[in-house]
Amino acid sequence: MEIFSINDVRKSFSTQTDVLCGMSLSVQKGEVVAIIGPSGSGKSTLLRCATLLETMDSGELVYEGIKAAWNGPDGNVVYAPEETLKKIKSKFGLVFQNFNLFPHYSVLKNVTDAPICVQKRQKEEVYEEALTLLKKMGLSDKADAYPFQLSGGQQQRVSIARALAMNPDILFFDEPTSALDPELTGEILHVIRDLAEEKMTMVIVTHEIEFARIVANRVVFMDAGVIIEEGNSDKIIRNPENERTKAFLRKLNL
Amino acid sequence: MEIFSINDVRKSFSTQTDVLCGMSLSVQKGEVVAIIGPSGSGKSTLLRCATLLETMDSGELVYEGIKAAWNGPDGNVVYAPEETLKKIKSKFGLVFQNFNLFPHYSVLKNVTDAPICVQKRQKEEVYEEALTLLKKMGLSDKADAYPFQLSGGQQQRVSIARALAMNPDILFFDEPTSALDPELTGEILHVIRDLAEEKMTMVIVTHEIEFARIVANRVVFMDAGVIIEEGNSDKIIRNPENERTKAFLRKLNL
Amino acid sequence: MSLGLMLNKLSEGMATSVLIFVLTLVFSLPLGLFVALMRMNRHKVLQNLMRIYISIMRGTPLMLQLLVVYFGPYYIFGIKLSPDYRFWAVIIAFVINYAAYFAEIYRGGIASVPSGQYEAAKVLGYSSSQTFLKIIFPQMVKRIIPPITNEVITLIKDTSLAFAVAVTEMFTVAKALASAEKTMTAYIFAGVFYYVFNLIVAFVMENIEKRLNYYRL
Amino acid sequence: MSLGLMLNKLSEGMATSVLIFVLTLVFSLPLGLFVALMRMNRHKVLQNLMRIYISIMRGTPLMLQLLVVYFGPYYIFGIKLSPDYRFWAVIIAFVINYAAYFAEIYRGGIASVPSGQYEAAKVLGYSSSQTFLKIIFPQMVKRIIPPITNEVITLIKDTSLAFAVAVTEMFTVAKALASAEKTMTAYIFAGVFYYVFNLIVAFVMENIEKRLNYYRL
Amino acid sequence: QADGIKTLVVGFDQDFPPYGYIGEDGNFTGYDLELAKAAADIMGLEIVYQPISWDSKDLELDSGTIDCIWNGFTINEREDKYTWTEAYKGAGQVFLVSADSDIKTFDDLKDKVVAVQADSAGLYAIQDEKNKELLDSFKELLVVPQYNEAFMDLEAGAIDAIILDIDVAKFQIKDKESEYRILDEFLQKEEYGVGFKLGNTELRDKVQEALNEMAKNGTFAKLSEKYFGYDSCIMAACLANEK
Ligand SMILES: Nc1ncnc2c1ncn2[C@@H]1O[C@H](COP(=O)(O)OP(=O)(O)OP(=O)(O)O)[C@@H](O)[C@H]1O
Ligand SMILES: Nc1ncnc2c1ncn2[C@@H]1O[C@H](COP(=O)(O)OP(=O)(O)OP(=O)(O)O)[C@@H](O)[C@H]1O
Ligand SMILES: [Mg+2]
Ligand SMILES: [Mg+2]
Repeated sequence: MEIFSINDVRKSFSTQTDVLCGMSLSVQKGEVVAIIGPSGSGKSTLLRCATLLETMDSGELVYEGIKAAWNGPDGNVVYAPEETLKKIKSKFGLVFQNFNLFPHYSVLKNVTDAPICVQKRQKEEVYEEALTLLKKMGLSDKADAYPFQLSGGQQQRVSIARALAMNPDILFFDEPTSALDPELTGEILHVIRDLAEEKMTMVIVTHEIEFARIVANRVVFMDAGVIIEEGNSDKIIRNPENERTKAFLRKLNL
Repeated sequence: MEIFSINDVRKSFSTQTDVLCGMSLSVQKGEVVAIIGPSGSGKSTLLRCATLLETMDSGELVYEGIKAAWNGPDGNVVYAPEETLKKIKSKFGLVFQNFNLFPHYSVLKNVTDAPICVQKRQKEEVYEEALTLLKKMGLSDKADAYPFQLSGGQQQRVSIARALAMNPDILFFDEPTSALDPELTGEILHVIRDLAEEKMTMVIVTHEIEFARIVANRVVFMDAGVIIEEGNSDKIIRNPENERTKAFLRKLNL
Repeated sequence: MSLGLMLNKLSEGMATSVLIFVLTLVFSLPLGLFVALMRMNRHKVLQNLMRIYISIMRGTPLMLQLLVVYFGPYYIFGIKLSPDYRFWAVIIAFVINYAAYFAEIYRGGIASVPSGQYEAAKVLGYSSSQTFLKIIFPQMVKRIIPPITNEVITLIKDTSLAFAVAVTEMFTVAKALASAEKTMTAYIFAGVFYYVFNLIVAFVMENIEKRLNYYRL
Repeated sequence: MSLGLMLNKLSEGMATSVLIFVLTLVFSLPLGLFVALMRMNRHKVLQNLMRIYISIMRGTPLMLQLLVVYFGPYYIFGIKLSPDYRFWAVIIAFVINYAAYFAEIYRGGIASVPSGQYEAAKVLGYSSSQTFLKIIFPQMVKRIIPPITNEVITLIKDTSLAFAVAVTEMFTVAKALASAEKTMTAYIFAGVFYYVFNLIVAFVMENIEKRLNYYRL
Repeated sequence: QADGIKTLVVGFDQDFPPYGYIGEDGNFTGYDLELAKAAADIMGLEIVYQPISWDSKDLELDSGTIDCIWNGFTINEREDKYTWTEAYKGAGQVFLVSADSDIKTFDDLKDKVVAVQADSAGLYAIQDEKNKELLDSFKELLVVPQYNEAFMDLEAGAIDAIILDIDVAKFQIKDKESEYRILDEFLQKEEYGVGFKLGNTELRDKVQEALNEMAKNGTFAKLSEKYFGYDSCIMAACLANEK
């Protein structure tokens, strides 16, 4: 079953045209897709379009068969009515590259507030789950701390916990391990693997090729706003066909 | 010649005691030291104490033989007079974990402003150097962009360029590659290697063990505010003696 | 006149001043928020309507607005004015005037919350009102305490304008007593009253500011 | 009275009002910055001195301050007052009063610049004054335009207080004309003048705000 | 409710002793207010003292929130802007100077700074055509918001003389006669009346009737004696009494 697809998406900024130039991506239930590619290739922008933070210039966006956006007759993109978008928003979660934690909430409140206030779930249940999540992330002793009191890696882990606490159908990660040490990267990997086993669908932008190889079923290599190559992660990373992909991955061996 | 040393530094926060518990580090001219260790172990705090952004609770801080801080007779730390500190400040540079670019300056201005206004260097010369630096970082076309228009990796590269443009005697990096793709990591590596060849002294906090192994002469493994093990980078990373270091590095192989 | 009697007279005026002050804040602080939100709304019509409202409220003297609110019903609709209406006219005029000033302060505060906060809230599914109330508003409050204090302190002094429609508050009483007695005593009391009132307001606001220091931006 | 003569009289008043307005801003905006910086200084003495200064300036009526500045030299030092001094007393009183209000707005703005900006500047070796002028000040300005506009607009109206020491500005002229003629004509002209003045200020400030939108926080 | 049927709502400036002010007992009192009370008693109306902002007096009167302005209200120059009762008190504008001043006559005012209260009868008097020469001889005519400030200015030496109402002048310098002096010559003589909304002759007539009654029964004489030390009433009915 297709959980998410974005088709022929184009996006320009006033100061930078063709950040995304007609790329498409479709994700099946339970799949873990890793997106790799050089800096500035449009990976974050793709996630932002997918999560409705940025409007596409043209293209189609579909979640579980429900259209969030499509090309109107005049070629301009049309977004679904607010109500539909609201329903769609409950289907995905996003972990930001720069965390965006709420500075005025404690760690625990950052993680529990949305499940309680948005999903209207039982307080006790949410707290219990959140504490388990924080423990998994090695943050048990930071539950009452405020974001400004955390190290970079700690902030990143809180932001992952916050997204996971929402139990979305599909989770987007923008460089979830960029501020983590290898030890924690390993632990996040476990978390993501566990999620994968529970059939959580995930799209992960990452610079850690090894991480991508291990955690993802499929790897997508992006450059300059288009997909250059995609396929089974072992295959793409070990035996890329495209020259650009080869050049990119070659640098891996510093 | 010893460029930098910090001795027996202790630091607690009101909500988190013993972030640094009496650790010492000394750096010789031309040395490249990598600091590795789990998240929350105090790496950033160490750099912040070294760069005078955080005051130590006790300890000694020395740059090129000039004392910036020492333990007073009553056990409390005493900092040198403002004038001495000012001289000392010109000796080091710092690349922040979260960039801290100036949002109201263009990329070029972010890089050139301090050399021109603080170091009173020739405008033309600084601009030329800055453009070369930006080119090295793959940011030639972003010279006139503002930070909010940059991707995460681009912001990080600008912040590195900004620190390098000051030509400090010793450069501290807090996770310089955390938001970079492998390709760029490789390029930053080249920049840092070039600097090392020019005998630039550097202290680099990093999570990329491979990066640390290649770029550093010496690796320091920190945990819970103390140095667990340090030594030649190949030796530490390939054949650590301490059990904790071994456990940490074992996770490297995901 | 005995000092006791003078203080008695003054305290009547004080009661009126304090009542005007409290009622104005109670209504104008939320109303201002509402205006600020409409001012920042995407609908151009609403936006411009609020822009005009703010422009008129800030652009004409409060005293004139008082006169219009009080005498307007008579001059425009021919409604006979009841004496009770004097006080409520003052409250209405003060509330709509101060709401405009507060609205602009809120707008500045809201605009300085980084966009990442909206994005995080949006992705987590917060409705726009939840986003505002739970995420943006608390962070805005921290930023706007000093300018809000400025306006609140101006309000204390503006209460004396109520006399334009013959509501005798504190300052008017003091003035009348001073000219009847040919001494400054009443003015001194009035000055002390204003100053203490101000100190209390400044103290309360500084405390709120300190309380909000539990987190950093 | 002919309309021409009335306008002539009013425009003299306008000139005074505008002059008070401009001179007050020119001096109080920088003075306020200075006060804000001392208020945020580490030295407790300086900090408390500024706290008291701000408290007095905001806590007592501007009119009283005008009277003190004008009559103070005679009553305190026995200096005979020259008629020229009236105007300068107005400017001095307005400047020190408004500087206090601006100082608090600046303080709020400065406090909402993230600490990382100071740290980056510090590490790059900027002196504290450079840090302030080049890094903090420009980012602060973006955040404080709306509350500053509030105060500037209040200043327009406050110019009418100059009459407390018999400097006849715009509003006083209009009032005198209105009650002499028992018509509203002069008031209407005055109203239009204030309103247009306000529109200009609001327009200028909004433009500055837009200009500063080239970057985001 | 100001309807002139059950109540008589008197609008007055409470900062204007001795005509209307806060008395020793904390209640409103004054020459005019006592007159108004006596008139209301005669008319069988309940008296309501409504202190008003002088700037809003016309709005208050026109919108019917007050019945009349009764407050040392000068008729001169305002004849056709209100419906007036007969003038009941003579007054005038005089110059007040420091006791040690060398100003004795109008001629001595040449090149002096003279202060006058804004929107006062004194201001209109000095601005009148017939006083143009005198006005032009001044160094400056300073319009002040309140007499209080003018007195301070006089003391501080920033001004040389103040134009004000004779009774206000007397009231102000009571107990300080050694410090101030009033010039003998009047700048202008004028008369006070009760002002009603233009066209409200009905109520005016009723009040006029009451005033005439008060002239006859000696209320005027008694109150005038109390406040000014002499019988100041100039109404025809008063003058007829004397004869
Ligand atoms: N708001 C914006 N305004 C203008 N240009 C933008 C904006 N956001 C992104 N860009 C530009 O779009 C391009 C793609 O940015 P994006 O953030 O998607 O890159 P990325 O692949 O995520 O890179 P990284 O790995 O460094 O995070 C970059 O060149 C960037 O400068
Ligand atoms: N301002 C602060 N107030 C309170 N606690 C703090 C503060 N800054 C850091 N800490 C705590 O000090 C400890 C060390 O933090 P530090 O930032 O030095 O870690 P780090 O080694 O750099 O971690 P990372 O790899 O995640 O960046 C953490 O537990 C953190 O929560
Ligand atoms: Mg990105
Ligand atoms: Mg760190």
